[in-house]
This record gives sequence, C-alpha cells and structure tokens, in this order.
Amino acid sequence: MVTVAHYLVLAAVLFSVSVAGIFINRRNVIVLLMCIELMLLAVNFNFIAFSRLLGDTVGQVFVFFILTVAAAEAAIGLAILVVLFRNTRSINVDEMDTLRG
Amino acid sequence: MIPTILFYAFAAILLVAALGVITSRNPVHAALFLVLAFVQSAALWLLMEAEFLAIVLVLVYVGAVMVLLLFVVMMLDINVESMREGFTRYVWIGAAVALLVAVEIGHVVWFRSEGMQFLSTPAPFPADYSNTRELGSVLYTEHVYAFEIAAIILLLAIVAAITLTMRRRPGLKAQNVAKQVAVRREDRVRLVRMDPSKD
Amino acid sequence: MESIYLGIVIAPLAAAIVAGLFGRRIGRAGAHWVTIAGVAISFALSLLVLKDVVIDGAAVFNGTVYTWAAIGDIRMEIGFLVDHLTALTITVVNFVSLAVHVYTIGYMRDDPGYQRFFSYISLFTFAMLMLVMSNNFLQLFFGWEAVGVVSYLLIGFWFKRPTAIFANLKAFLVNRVGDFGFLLGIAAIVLHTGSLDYATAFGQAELLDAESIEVLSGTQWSVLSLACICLFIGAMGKSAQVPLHVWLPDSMEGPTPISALIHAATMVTAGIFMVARMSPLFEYSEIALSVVLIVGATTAILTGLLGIVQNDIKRVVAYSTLSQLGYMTVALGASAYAAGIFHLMTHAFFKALLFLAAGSVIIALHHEQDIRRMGGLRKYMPITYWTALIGTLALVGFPGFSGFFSKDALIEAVHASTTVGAGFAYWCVLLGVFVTALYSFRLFFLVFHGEERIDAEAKAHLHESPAVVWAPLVALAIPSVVIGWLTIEPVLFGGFFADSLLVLEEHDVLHVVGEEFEGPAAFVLHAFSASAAVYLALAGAVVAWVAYLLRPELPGWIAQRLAPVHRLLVNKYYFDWFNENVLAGATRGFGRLLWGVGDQTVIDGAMVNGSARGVAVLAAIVRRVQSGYLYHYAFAMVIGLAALIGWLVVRN
Amino acid sequence: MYVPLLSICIWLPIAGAIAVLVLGAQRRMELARWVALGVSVATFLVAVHLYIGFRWYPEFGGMRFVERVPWIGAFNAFYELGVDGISMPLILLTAFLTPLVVIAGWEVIKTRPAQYFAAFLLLEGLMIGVFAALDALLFYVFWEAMLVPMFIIIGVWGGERRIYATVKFFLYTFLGSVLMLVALIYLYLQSGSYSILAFHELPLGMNEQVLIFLAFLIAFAVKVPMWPVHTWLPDAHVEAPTGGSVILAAVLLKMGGYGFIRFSLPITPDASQSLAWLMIGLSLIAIVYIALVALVQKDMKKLIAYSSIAHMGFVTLGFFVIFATIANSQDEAGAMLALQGGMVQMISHGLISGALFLCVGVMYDRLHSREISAYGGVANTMPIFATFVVLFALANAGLPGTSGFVGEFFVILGSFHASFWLAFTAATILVFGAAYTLWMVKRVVFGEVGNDGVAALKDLDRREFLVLGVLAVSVLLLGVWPDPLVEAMDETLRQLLAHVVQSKL
Repeated sequence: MVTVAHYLVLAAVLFSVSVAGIFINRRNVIVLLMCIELMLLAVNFNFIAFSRLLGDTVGQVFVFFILTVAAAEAAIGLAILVVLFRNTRSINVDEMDTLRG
Repeated sequence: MIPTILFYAFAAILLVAALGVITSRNPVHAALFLVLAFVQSAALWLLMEAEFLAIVLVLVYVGAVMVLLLFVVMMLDINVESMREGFTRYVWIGAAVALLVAVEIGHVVWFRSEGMQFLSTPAPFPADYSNTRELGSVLYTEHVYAFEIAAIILLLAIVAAITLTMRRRPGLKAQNVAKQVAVRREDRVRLVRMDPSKD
Repeated sequence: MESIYLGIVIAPLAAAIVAGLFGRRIGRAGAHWVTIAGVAISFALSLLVLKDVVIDGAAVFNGTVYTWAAIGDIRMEIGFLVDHLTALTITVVNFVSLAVHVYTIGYMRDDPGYQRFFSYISLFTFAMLMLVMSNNFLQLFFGWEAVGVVSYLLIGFWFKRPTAIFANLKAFLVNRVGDFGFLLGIAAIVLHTGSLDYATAFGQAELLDAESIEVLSGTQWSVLSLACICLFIGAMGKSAQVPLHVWLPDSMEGPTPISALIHAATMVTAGIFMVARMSPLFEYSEIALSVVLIVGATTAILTGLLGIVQNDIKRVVAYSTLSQLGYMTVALGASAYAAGIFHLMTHAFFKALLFLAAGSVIIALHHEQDIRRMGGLRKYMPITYWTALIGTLALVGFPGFSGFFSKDALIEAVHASTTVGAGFAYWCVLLGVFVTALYSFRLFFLVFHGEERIDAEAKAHLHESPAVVWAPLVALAIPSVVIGWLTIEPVLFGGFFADSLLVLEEHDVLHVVGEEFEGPAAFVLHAFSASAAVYLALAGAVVAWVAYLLRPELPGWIAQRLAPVHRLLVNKYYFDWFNENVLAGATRGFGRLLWGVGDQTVIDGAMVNGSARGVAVLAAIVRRVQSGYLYHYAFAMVIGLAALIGWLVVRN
Repeated sequence: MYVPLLSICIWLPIAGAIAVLVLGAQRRMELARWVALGVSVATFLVAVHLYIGFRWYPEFGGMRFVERVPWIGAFNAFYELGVDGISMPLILLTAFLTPLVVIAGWEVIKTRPAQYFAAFLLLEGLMIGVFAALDALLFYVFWEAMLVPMFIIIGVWGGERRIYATVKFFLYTFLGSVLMLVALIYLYLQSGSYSILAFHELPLGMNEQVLIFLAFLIAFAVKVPMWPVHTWLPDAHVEAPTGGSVILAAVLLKMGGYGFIRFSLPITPDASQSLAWLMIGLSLIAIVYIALVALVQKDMKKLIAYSSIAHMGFVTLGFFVIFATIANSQDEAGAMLALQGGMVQMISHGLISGALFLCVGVMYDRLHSREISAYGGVANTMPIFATFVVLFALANAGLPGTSGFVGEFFVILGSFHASFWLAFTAATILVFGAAYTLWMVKRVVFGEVGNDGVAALKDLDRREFLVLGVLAVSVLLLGVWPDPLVEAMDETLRQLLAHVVQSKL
C-alpha cells in the first residue's frame, strides 16, 4: 500500500537532493534556479500529501499559489540572467562580487 | 498493488531525474532532466488524486516555464567547462547538509506527527468527485483575494521581465510612436501669409 | 528723610545716565554741568544728613527701599542704614568726588572721551554711595562690585594703551580674588543667621562664634572667624593689602582724577569701611582681628619701602596710598575702628590733594610723569607747590596737620593693643613713619626743588594750571590742614561712632589713648615730648633732604652698595613676576592641557570619534562576511534553514 | 470664554512657519520676513499674557492653563499641557528670544531666508511644547521633533564644518533621548499612563529609580551639557549661524536643566539623593575644568560656548546640591536658594549667552571671522557696540546688578551649607569667569586698532542696536530686580522641594 509516509519520504529525499544540488552547482546560476524549482516541487508534494491526509483542499490551493509564484520567480530570474549575461558575457557566479562589502 | 508499483517506478525515475539535474555538466541536459522530474511528479500527483494540479504542473511548468528555461539556456552562450571547475569542492558539505535536512525532516515527520496517521492510505474519492471543481469552489470564493494577488504578481513578473530585458541601443533607427502621436499641427505646418501685391 | 537718602544716590546715577547715554547730544559742557550738578546735589543732601545725624542727633535710620528677591524665609532687600559712620563717609565721598569733578574739567579738557569720563565718575559716586549707605550684605556686595567695575572701566579709560588695558584686567581679576572670599563670607553669615540684614546678623554674632564648621577634615572652625576672615579677604582685594596689592600701582594707568578719587580717597578705602562696619562681627573673633592686624602691618611697611625706589610721580603716591591703607587696616586690627575711619577721612583729603597736585604737575609738563625729568617747579607753579607741601606734611604726620592727628592716635592705639601681633604691628607702623617721610619728601624735593631737569620744549609752556585745576587743590588743602584739629576729639574720643561701631571693653584701646587726651593742642605738644613718631618723620625728611638735594649722588651709591635689596625693591618683591609667570602661566598652561588632552584627545578623540572609529573597524571586519558571491548567501540560507529546523527538532 | 493659550503659543509659530514657507516660495521675501516677525511677536505677547495671568495667585504652585484632550487612546496618552513656576519663565524666555533672533537675521541671511525664519518659528513652537507638555509621550515627541529644525539650521546655514557639527550634535542628543524613551516607557508600564504628574507620585524601588535616573541623566546631561558629554556644544556653536547659536545656548540647553527638575528630581528622588555626589562632582568639574579650557580658546564662539557649559554647571549644581544642604542644615532655606539659583541661572544665562552670541554675530557679519586674533581695538571704530560687549561680558562674569550674578549668588549661597569647599570651588567662577571673558574683551574690544578690517568697521545699525538694547535692558532689569522672576517660581519650587525630600521607598 502506498501510504502518505511514502510521499513524505519521497519529498524529503527530493528536497535533500536539491539542497545538495545547490552546493554542487554553486557556480551555475541556471542550475541553481533549477534546484530551487526542485525544492518547491518537494514542498508541493508535502502539501498535496497532507491535503489528502486531512481531507482539506486548502493545501492544494496553496500548491496552486506556489506554482504561480514559482512561475513568476522563474520569469524574473531568467530575465535578470539575460541582462546579466548581456552585460558581462558570462553567468559565472565566481566573477560576480560587486556586492562585496 | 498496481499503484504501489507505479509509485515506486515514478519515484525512482523522479529521483534519478533529480540527481541528473544536479549533476549534469550541460545545463541543457539539466533542464531536460528537470522536465522529466516534473512529468514524474505530475504522475505521482495523479496517484494522489490531485488531477488539476498534475495537469497544471505539466501545462504550466513543463509547457511554459521549462521551455522558457531551455530557451534561455540555449540562447546564452555558456562556457560549460568554466562552470564545472571545483565541482566536487563542496560536494561533501552539500551531501552532509542534505543528509542533515533529510534526517531532520524524517524526524519531524515521524516523531512529531501529533497523532496523524502517516502510515494510512487516504480513502479514494468517489467516482463523481471532481478535483477541479472542488479546487475551483474554494479558490474563487474563500481565496479570491489571494487569487487576485497571485494574478497581479504574475502580471508584475511579466512587466518586470520585459522591462529588465528591454534594451535601447543608441543610434538605432526606430520610430518613436509616442512622439509621432504627440505631434501637433503647429510643429509641422507653418502658414505663411504672402502679400500678393508685393510681387 | 527717606527721600533725601534716595536723592543722595539717585542724583549722581541720573547724571551718569544722562551723560553716558546722551553725551553726544548734550555736548561736553552739558556733560560736566549735569554730572557736577548731580554730585553737588548729592553733596548738599549729604551735608543735610550729616547735620541731621550729628547736630540734631537723629536716630539711626534703617529702612528698606524695595525687595530685591525673597526666597523662602530669606528676604533680600535694598535699603539704607544711616548712622554717624554713614553720614560722615558719604560726606567725605561726595566732597572729594565734587572736587574731582571740577578738577576733571581742566584735566580732561582735550580728551575725546570727555562725556564718557564724567559719566563714569558719576556712576562711581553712585556705586560708592550705595556701598556706604547699605544696610545689608547684598547691597554692600553690589556697591562693592560696582565700584570695582567702574574702576575697571576707568583704569582702561585710555583703552588704546596696552598698559592701561593690561592694568585694568589685572585690577579686576585681583579684586575678583578678593570678592571670591567676600562672597564666601557673606554666604557663611547668611546661612547661619538666615538674614542678609546687618542688624539681624550683628545681633547673632556671639551665637555665630559658638557654631563651628568643618573646613579641613577634622578641624572645627568657628563660623564667625571663618566668615570674618573671608570678608577680610574681600577687603584685602579692594583695599589692596598684601598680597592682593599688586593691582593698585598699575591702576595709575588711568587718568589722574580717578587715581585721586577711586584709587586713593574712596574705593580703596571701601575695605576699611566694610571692616569697620562689620565691627560687631570682628570684635568677637580674636583670630580675625590678628589676621587683620598682621596683614595691615605687613602692607604698611612693605609697600612703603617700595615707594622709595619708584620714579613715576603717580606710582610713588600710589605706593604711599598702599602704605596708608596698611595703617588703616592696622587700626582696624587693633580694634581702633574709629582711628581707622578717622585716618580714612584725613587720608581721603590729603591723598586726593596729593594726586590732584601730581595731576597738575603732569598736565603742566604735558603728561610727563617721570620725576627724574622734573625739578625746580616751585617757581613755575606756586599754588600747586604750596598745596602739595600741605599734602606732604599731612601725609608724613607733621604735628598740627590732619594726618598727624589720625596717624599719631592710630600708632598710640596699636601701642596699647593686646591683640596677637600688636607688637609686630607697632614696630611696623613706627618704622613706616620714617619711610613715609623719606619717600614723600624725596618726591617733593625731586619735583619742586633742585635743578630743573625738564626738557626745553616743555619748559617753554610751563605755567600754573588753570583755576578749575587749582581750585579743587585749595578746596582739599583746607581740610587737609584743619580737619584734624576740628574733629579728633569727637570722632576718636567722644563716642561719635557709638551707634555704628562696636568695641568690646577688653579691646577698647582708644579709650586707653583717650585717657591722656586733653584737647588737640595738648595732643600736638604731647607728640613732641612723648612720641617717637614725630622725630622719625623728621628724620625721614632730613634724610630725604640730604640724599636728594644736598648730595644727589648718594642714592645711586647706596643702591650700588645694597644691590640685592635694591633689585628686590625695584622688582616689587617679585609679586608681579610670580603672578604673571607662575599663577597666570600655570592656569593658562593647565587650561591648554585640559583642552588639548582632556577635551580634544580623550573625550573627542578617544570617546566620541573613537566610538565612530570603533564601529568602522568592526564593520571592516564584519564586511568580509559579505563576500558578494551569490552562492555564499545561498549556502548561508540553506545551512541556516537546516540549523533552524535542527533547533526546532532538538528543542523538544 | 476658554481660550487654549498654551496651544496657541505652540501652534501659532508652527502655523506661522508654514505661512512663511509658502510666502517665501513665491519670492515675496519682504512679506515673509514681516510675517515671521509678526508671528513671533504675537507669540511673545501671548506668553506675556500667560505670565500676567500666572501672577494672579503667586501662592498657588501647581499647574495652570491645563489643557487635556485624548490623543492616542490605545496608549492612554493625552494631549496635555500646563505651566507652573518652573516652565513659565522658560516659555517666556523662548518667546522673548525668537523675535530677537528673527530681527537679528533680518538682512543678514541671504540664502533661503524664508526657510531660515520658518525653521526658527517651528523651533519656537516645539520648544514651547517641550516646556508645556504634561504628557510624557507628547513631551518626547516635541523633544525629538525639535532636533530637526535645529539640525537644519546648523546644517544649511552653518559654517564650513557644519556637517561634522550637525552630525555630532544630532548623534549626541539622539543617543541620550533614546534612553529617556526607554525610561518613559517603563514608567508608563508601571503607572498605566503617560502623565508626568502621575509619574511624580509613582512609588518606585531603589534599583528602578537608579536605572531610570541614569537613563534620564544621559538624556539631560547631553543637553545641558555636562562634562564629559559636552564636546558637541562648542562645535555646534562654532558652526551654527548666529541665530542658531543664540537659540541653542539660550533655550536648547535649558531643556536639559528643565528635564532634571521636571523628571529626575521628582520621579526618582531617592536615586537623585544617592547619586547627588556624582552630579555635584560633574557640575564642579564643569565649572572649573571648563572655565580653564575656556581661558585658552582662540575662537570667540568657542570661548562663549565653553563659558556656557561652565555656567550651566551652576544649574546642575544648584539642583543637586539641595540634598547635601538639607542633610547638613536641617532647614530648607539653603536648598531653596540653590534651587532658585539653578532656575534663575537658566533664564539669565539664556539672555546673556544669547546676547554674547549676537555680539559675535555682529562682528562676524562684518569681518567674517570668529578668531580673537582677527580683531583688536574694536572700541575705536564701534564705540556703541563696544559698550554692549563690555556690558554683556561683565554680566557673563557675574557682575552684581546684572542677571548673571543672581543665579550664581544663590547657588553659591545654597551650596555653602553643603560644604565649605563646595562653595569655594563653585565660587572660583568669580575669578575664572572674569578672567576668560574680560581677557577676550581686552583682546577684541580694547587696544589699538588691530588691522585694516577693524579700521573699516561700521558701528551698529538701528536693527542691531534694537536687538542688543532690548537684551541689555532685560539683563540689567533682572539683575536689579529679580523678584518678579523669583516670586513666580517660589511656590512651585517649594512644593517641589517638599516632594523631593520625601522618600519614595
């Protein structure tokens, strides 16, 4: 039987993988963005699983909003990336330290 | 039995895809892995009888966002090799943090369940149940303000993305519509009164 | 009578205001007429008061004009106390002031600050009268400081002269040191008697003596002694007693009329007046009386010696003033208050006379003040000569002149005194008589006799001074001669001051002296037979005659022989050197130290700007955390998130 | 008919400030000036009216002209105003000096004159608000708001290092105020209201009192300013325009003294008593140390600023010496003298230091230098001005017959009971005060004409004469007859003293 716990474990593993991804792909902003998407996905898994467990639709509504915001975030993040690349001809994070104190 | 097999299959592919995302050398590959992960997720959500969200995930995410991502990745000429330097430098700390997070989440889920039956399977919905209707009925009533705000956020994102990426190159020969519209008669036409008797 | 008292003080004040504020409008003549009128009115009224008090025997007036401030139970009022002491003093003040006003017309004729000068001296008269007529400590202090300020303004009257503005600052500051003590004395009395009023405070003198205050830890002082000594410090400043005498010789930078009025006849005697007025307090404090006696005696002899080596005509007279003030102080210390006041009065006349005579010489010689460039002036300025001679004889105490009566009585009184230090004081004043005669006749001979050392140009214009100058000389010469004859009996021995001075029986030295007194003529004769003072004075005069007329090379020879002593005297015992280099220098140096190190380095540097710099240093360290690398922030977030969850997990 | 006179005193100048700004924006400068003058004079007349009304019942020491309107219900805060014998003279002083400052800046201020006058009017309203507020929150609002116009005045119309000076001024005062706010909030939590009068009656334990006292101390000590938090004052004075210096010295510093007597003493009497030694020590340091520092200053404004600190030392000395005086003498006469002395000193110092800064301003307008060495022999070319300078200098040196004497006299008298040496040390101001002031006068006013600049000086014009003349008259009047001032404060101070000596423990 597939229990809620299965989904929760899956989501936890997925989240951990994306956390690890952030560390591994520290230089590549695009992959960083992808890792964040993955994290949100893992979160969404939990929301849906609990929504089902508790029989409350609000969890799914929340997922809906998360998707919306994630889409917006991806759009703006990519826009920034484009502008960044246009200005520096690179998206290498190592070369970007203008915010250094 | 079949749902169990399906679950394990989808979950396995999902995790492999996720690993693929974080380990691919080429961002294009990573993006494609991500698409795979999303599709698997959609399938898993279907298993949980969250049909609307599963569809939305495929349509919006795979169909739009991921395509946009791929589009950008391919448009930008990225030097892949420089990205990979020091790839393994943080792998251990990454793994450690990931493990820590996993353990913590597991701990929270297991030991702080507050009486929730994690090891139960939610009862399947009856046949005439519509996930979409159910969602819609709360979304447009109870959460209508949040929904409106989400819409605004999306609109903002669009405007912001356009504003950010719009570029005005100096010396570009383009028409300025606003100026054209704003032209008045006095700017262009000069009435000259000629005295006929003069010549 | 009250309106008359008010009139006495208001007339000169009003005149001063008119001359000061509207000087330009009323012109030079207007200024001197209005101020002379003011002082004349005041003088006439004070004569009226004198008659009322002395002849008609009016009761002592003690009344309030208005309430200055009332705090809790302490009422601070402005009021008048009119008794014999007041009446006599205001008459003397007004008389000298009037003479000086008239004299000024001639002396300051060509000065651009004519109106200002008249305004100042009228204002001074007002302040002095307020001081004298006061019935409480507050008003006394008012007058006290006000005369000091006018003195400050007048010494610096010629404000373009660096020496003048140096001298006036010095005078004010030295006086302030005295006032500092004076104020503390007032505070002691007010707080322990609960009143600023003389009458109330005097009534509690004995109680005050019983109260004690801890000044140094472990030592109990009688409040009365403390208060009296503090008050006397004030008197030391104003009446220029050693070591606060240093300002008076320098004050000669001011115009001569004010040297006569302020720095000889009136203001400098305010301290004497004050101590006499406070006799009900001083009488109960043996310690204070001893201090007064010793300080006065020291002043009398030390400053007299300085007079011998001075070459500036006014400074010689100034040192003479210092010495005579010492005499008066000695009289106070010996509880012979009446003798002190008597000497104050005679001194006011003859010293003002001497100053004005000196001024007359100075204008005749076009502001030449060095006696080495004078000589033989007798034949050019007969009136000045004769009046100066009268002044000199009065000063040295030639029998029959006013100074003789006061000084001889004073010396006798000291001789009879049993206060601690009286023996020392007696020898000082006795020796002082010789010294006085020496420097007085030295001055007199060098100026009026001997060879003419005047430069040719000045000599061409040399002539007697105009009437406005010599008339006051004559007016002052008359009392210089006769006042002693007329007043010695009532003032010293007739209980004239019975309503104002208090002398305890065991201190009553004048009574001892009075027992042998059989009228002024007998007093004169007695002096020839029994007093060493007369012969000492004679000896001084003879020595001066020998040294400066007969054998003019003698003084130089002596100076060479006694070079260290001569140097000490020329440098005025190094008081000025000490004050300027040690006291003032140290104060300024200390101020610079506090400012540079305390304020600028420690507070501003280390604390204020230091804290800002500390923040900057801390920020420089902390900013390294802000590497600017995106992934560092991302790592921080993730690790932080993990840590946060970990904390939530572990917490339960 | 009930007329909220205090509110008028506060809001009339503020409204006037807005009017001046509006008019100035339309470049109708002349009108703006006259409006500024008119409003400030009108405020002064209202304040005089208050004072006359105040004098009806001198034996009543409590709050009068009380206005009380709910303000912030949630915090139980009221818009509550009132005056007693302590605040009345200070309000009068503020209202008296502002017109003079407006006149003094009449043609002198060339850049943005409308804003300049508006800033002063705004400042006036806020300062009166500080003195009139009976609600601690309202007080705090006025207290902090007042920093803004002062900040602008120094920062915009100041001298070369004005930015340094303003920032220093602002940080110093702001840092202190924040701690005061903490103390006020604590008192609010304890008493349930922001009423200052309720704070007075609030029973507090010793530890609480000490902490509150220290919080207040920092706020007020900076304002007074006491050693060692005084170094902002010379800088602020040197850089401020003349009017700014005048208001700063004359009124702003008084807010520190007012704070001590309105907050520290009655709210934390036991802490005040146990920490009086600290306050007395700091005051004496201010008097002697600062006087020595003043002696060696080369800048006239700095010298007067340091002299202000020394003179304000008498205020704090007078306020805190009362405990020792009462302990040593058992009667309250000495303590009353000291309290009165502190208050009179505040008023008198306001007039004298204001006048001295105006004098420096007169010279600065002509020669554009504040250095003592840049002058010399000013009396030759400006005799009338020299007369005023000498008068104010003597007043600053505490000459009897001028107001400068009164406060110092009372305080020295009052502190004599506490200890002979205390009075002795305080009385050294007689010598040092005269030394630094008159030495400056000697170098600036007297002597031969120092240089061509001095030779070309013009004497006072009518406007300057008016301003200095009014101040001279008031300084002399207060010195010759301080009773109207003393009597107005007497009963209030007596009640305060009775309250302060009663332990709250």
